[in-house]
Amino acid sequence: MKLSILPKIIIACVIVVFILWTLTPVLWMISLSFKPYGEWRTPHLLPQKPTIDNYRMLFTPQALQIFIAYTAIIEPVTGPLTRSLIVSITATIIAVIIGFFTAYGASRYNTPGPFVLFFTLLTRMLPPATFLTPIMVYFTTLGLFDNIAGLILLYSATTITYAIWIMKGFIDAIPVEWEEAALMEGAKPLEVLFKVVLPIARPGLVVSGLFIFLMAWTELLFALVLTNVNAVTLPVQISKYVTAVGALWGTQAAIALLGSIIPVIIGYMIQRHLVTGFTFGLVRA
Amino acid sequence: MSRVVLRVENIVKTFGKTIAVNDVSFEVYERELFTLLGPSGCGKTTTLRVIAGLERPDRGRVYIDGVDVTDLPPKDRNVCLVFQEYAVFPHMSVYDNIAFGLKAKRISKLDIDNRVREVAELLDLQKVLWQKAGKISLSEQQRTAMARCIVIEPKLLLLDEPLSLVDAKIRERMRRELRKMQRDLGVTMVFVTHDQLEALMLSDRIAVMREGKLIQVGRPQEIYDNPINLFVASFIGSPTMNFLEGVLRVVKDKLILESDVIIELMRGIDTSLYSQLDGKKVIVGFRPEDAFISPEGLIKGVIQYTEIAGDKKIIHLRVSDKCSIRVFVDLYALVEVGDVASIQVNPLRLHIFDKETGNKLLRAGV
Amino acid sequence: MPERPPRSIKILATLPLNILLNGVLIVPFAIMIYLAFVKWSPLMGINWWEAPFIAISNFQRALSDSRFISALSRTALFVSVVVPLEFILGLVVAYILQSEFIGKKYLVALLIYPLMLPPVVVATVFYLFFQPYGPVNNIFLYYIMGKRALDIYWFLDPTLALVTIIIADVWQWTPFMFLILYSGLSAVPKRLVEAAEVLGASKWRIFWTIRLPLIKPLILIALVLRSLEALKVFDYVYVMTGGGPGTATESISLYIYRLAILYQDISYAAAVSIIVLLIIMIISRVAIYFFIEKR
Amino acid sequence: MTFLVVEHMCKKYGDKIVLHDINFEVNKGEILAVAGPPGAGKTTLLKIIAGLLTPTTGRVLLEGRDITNTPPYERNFSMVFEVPPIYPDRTGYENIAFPLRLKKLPREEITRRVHEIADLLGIRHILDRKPHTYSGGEYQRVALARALVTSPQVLLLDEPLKALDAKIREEMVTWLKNLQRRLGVTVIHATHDPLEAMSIGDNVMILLHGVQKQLSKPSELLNKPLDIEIDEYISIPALNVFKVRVEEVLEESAVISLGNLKIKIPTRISKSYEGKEIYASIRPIDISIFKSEQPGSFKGKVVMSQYMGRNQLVTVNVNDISLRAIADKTFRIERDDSIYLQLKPERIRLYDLNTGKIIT
Repeated sequence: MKLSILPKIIIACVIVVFILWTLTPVLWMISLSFKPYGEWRTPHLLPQKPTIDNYRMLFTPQALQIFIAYTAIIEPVTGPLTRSLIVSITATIIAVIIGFFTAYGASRYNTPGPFVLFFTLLTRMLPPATFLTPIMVYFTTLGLFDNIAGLILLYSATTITYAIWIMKGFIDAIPVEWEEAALMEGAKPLEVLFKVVLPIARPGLVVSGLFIFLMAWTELLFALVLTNVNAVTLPVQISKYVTAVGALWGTQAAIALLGSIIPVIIGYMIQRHLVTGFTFGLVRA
Repeated sequence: MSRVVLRVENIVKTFGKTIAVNDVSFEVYERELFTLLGPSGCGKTTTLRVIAGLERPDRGRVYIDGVDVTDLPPKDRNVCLVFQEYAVFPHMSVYDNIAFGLKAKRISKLDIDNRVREVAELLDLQKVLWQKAGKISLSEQQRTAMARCIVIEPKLLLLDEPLSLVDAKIRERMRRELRKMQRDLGVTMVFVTHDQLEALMLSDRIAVMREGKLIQVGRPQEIYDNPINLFVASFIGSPTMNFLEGVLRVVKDKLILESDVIIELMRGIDTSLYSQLDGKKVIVGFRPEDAFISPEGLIKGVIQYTEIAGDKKIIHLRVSDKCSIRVFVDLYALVEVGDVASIQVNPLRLHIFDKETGNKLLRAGV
Repeated sequence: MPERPPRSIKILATLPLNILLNGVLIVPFAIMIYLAFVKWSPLMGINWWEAPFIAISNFQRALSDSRFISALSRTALFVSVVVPLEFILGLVVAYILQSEFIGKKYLVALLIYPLMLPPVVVATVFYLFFQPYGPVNNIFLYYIMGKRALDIYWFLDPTLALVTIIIADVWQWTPFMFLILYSGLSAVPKRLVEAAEVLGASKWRIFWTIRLPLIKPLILIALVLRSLEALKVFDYVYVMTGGGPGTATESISLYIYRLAILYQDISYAAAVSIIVLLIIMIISRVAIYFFIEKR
Repeated sequence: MTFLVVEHMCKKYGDKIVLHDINFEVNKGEILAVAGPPGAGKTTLLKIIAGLLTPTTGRVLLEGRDITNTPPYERNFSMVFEVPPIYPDRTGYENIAFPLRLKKLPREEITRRVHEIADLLGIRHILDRKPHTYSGGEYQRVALARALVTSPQVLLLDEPLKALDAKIREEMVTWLKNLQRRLGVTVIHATHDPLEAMSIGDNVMILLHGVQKQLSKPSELLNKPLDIEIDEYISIPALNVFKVRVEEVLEESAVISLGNLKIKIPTRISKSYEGKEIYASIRPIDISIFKSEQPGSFKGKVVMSQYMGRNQLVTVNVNDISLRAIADKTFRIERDDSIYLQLKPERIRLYDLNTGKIIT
């Protein structure tokens, strides 16, 4: 066996191992979500008698009573699902709009000043837990506790960092000469912003928007703190199922799967820009 | 001529549908500076990359020192390539850049040090030896890239438009230094450029390429004085050769060109030589320096404007609606726009090309 | 562009951001500092702005609170294990995927999907994975250890519980490291690699002397950001082990969550938060200066 | 009254002076070429005239009106940058029509003007194609079309030909000059290539490290560069410069010596220079080469000769001073040949040793 084949084999093995390591957990969860109660503890991978009971149970929680003592999760999953959608979409729109203007100012004139920009980075770098206590007190005082408006405000403020830095990357990529040419051709500064920069930076808006949606959709800690019954979002509902006492394996797998379909789709839509997003535009893929 | 260092045989390379290199063959002799010249996208860089082994040709062979290297990876071909940009490793010092090739060959530390200092001396890089290569000037970067190649004493040094990004003034000095260094070291070089003046100044031989094909190979003087077709004639020489289009007529001992106006080209010609061209659709060409203002000039025209070309002044003459020609005058000559001037063309330097094929029909006096 | 921004642009670029940030984040920040120096809990029946002033006793209590100290040190241990592990794994896979082969694009896409999953979903998956009759015991270990595999209770043994958290984090965030290193390595100008090839350097040597040094700044950014992210660990701990057994896997985030929500000890939670905030700010400031600004 | 005037313009970034005391005038329909190496301040100067930057001191007057602080969108100037503003995702037509759309002109007028300018610039055939399919020359012409379609009062060109192949660049110079003749628009053309500047400009301003060294007609610039820095900058192939001693100053001429060689120069210089060291400069074209001895010629040894098509650049060593001369292309010359150089005395220029100013 020629020596040069050996490294190729090693590489192939490492890749196969890594693929297995990445795929098995989620594949197993998918198969579990289609297994009836009897098969939850059996060792075989694929369900013998596949069923969609687990999913049906999510939408009719009364059926759950026979399994669990604690019934805090009475609500059908459609509630948290729609609330999560509303919160994420609205927060994204607010953050992207404000983020676009701030990014343009930062990119061309570094208007908001280095401290403000560093503060926005800081809000993203520090553990959210350290902000948890005052946010809870402050939002309760304002009457925003257990109210999705509170979550919307909070999420747009905490994710605006992504909007600013990702958009700044896209706007920096636009040569300044293009704006200067428009300025000389009679466009006033605001017209330059909306007629030249906005159309060219539109992909940036889409990418930062989708990225912010991803962040808002997957957030758990603040959602737990700020919601009780009326504003429960999907991640909170998932955590309720999983921490509920009782054998709920199948339904737990089902709701977890439900919660990950949308983010995975969005993730693949902006796959090329994930690096830019996660590193606040410091690293441009 | 001495030993053949590089032989390229019928190289063909395609990228998808476009044929980048179309059946190119040539030889390069030892200690020669051989230039691949042509407009952007004519396949000259692809040919260079095939020689370096960075591109695999679809067909054809590459021989270095008689050895068929077509299937060998770049490092086993004992060649070296200087790129147009990103030529140096920016994060390493100039010293480490130059020593990079030697370290890969496991040569003793002391030996590396001597050879690096010696080449750095030659290319006047001692001052910047310990600076980061990314921080030094563009011309120093190009010299570092060259030093890096020379130090491993390759059989063949390949350069891909190394001077085109350098500023006009420095580029002129670097051309002289490159030629002098090549002569002193006796390194065989294949040089790629789109600048015809650069090719004329640097090369022992030039290969003019266009759309992947090799049009003409020859010494600079030969290519300049005897272009085989319209493309080579117009591409070589600055300012471009004058072209007058029309039908050729031989009247008694005069050679006439019937364009939108009658232009008398030559008198006292040997009719036998030109008779078979009579009535042919042609393009007549002559270089601006091969014509001069003189009272008994045959071609009359009005000066439209003048241009400065380094050592000479160029006057633009409008002969007719379709024909205008450029002629050289002394740098300090006092010529004004609007003057009428008559031009005498040196009969020995009049080129005649076939209008359809563009190929050379005849060069007067040959 | 004109040096000074036109007035309309200046307003648009600063006003909305300030309103949002001040309104939602900076005011609460001030409240937190106030709360840390008073004694208040909702259970006391008075409003938080009427709470009695107790100076720094909250901070003194925190510094002597063993549960707080062990939560902090445990989180630090977690970060110091997880981040290097993810870096090495990410680097190995990034290096391997440098060589071109068909389907590479799809493989990269496949390997990075964990990044997109909500952490609570990943926590659920591994919660189910490490159940006594779950696949880890029932299939993988059963294959190795036979019957005795079923007696391993992952969530009841302090070290094993921490191992499950580490595995979950490594599973989700190794692709983050891989993605950064992979895009960094492939962004190295092709010309530089070709120049090194022509000079006779082997693939391995090119990686060590050209590719890796050129992405050094990138690696530093990735390590700093990943460490800060790992410090936040909450979802895995809250869902998988609930900080258990006992408080063996309680991260600092979970501890603060419990103080504020479970024990409703708001002012003490605020003090603890401020201490954690200061520690991390100092460390991240030093790390950013030392790693990123030095670039 | 002159069309465009710039008075005492200075520009400072922090304490770094980028432009100091720039003064010039441009008549309507003229081309002013601004030549200077990269970093000399050309782009800053153009941007100040365009209104994109405000000068630290000084004024810009258009037909007598002070427009220093008028915003760019009220000046109706146009500028083509080194990075031409062509939106990659829009067709040629869209790119050229963009400024007219900004002015909210009626549809048919936009189409008429775009087609008119496209025909003038010979790019009608590429109007509906996307920019990535354009060649270098076409790219520049679309950028020019966009700048000209608003019929600007002044057209500012910042190194428009820098990115082009040498051959296309040469043709574009002639083409640009032709176009300007037909349109009569006032142009300020910045370039780092002195030959391009002298070919295209009716007047040429030499800008070296932010200082306006000279502003004159190309022919005058060639005959009488004001200091040695300008002389070196504008002459390609490179100028011969050497230190000489002034032996004797006569009525109508002076005698300078270079080592043991003596040359009489027909120029009037002040007596004070007698016996002093000064710089002398001569262009390679003004040195003729002969195989045999000539009156007043020096003996030299050929170091290298570079063939340039229409002539040859020969480097010659004349007792340890290396000189560059131009020989005719038919002149057979080999390395180490001994030849005779004859310098045209009237073409030698003298410069003061420390100020570098020309001595006349």
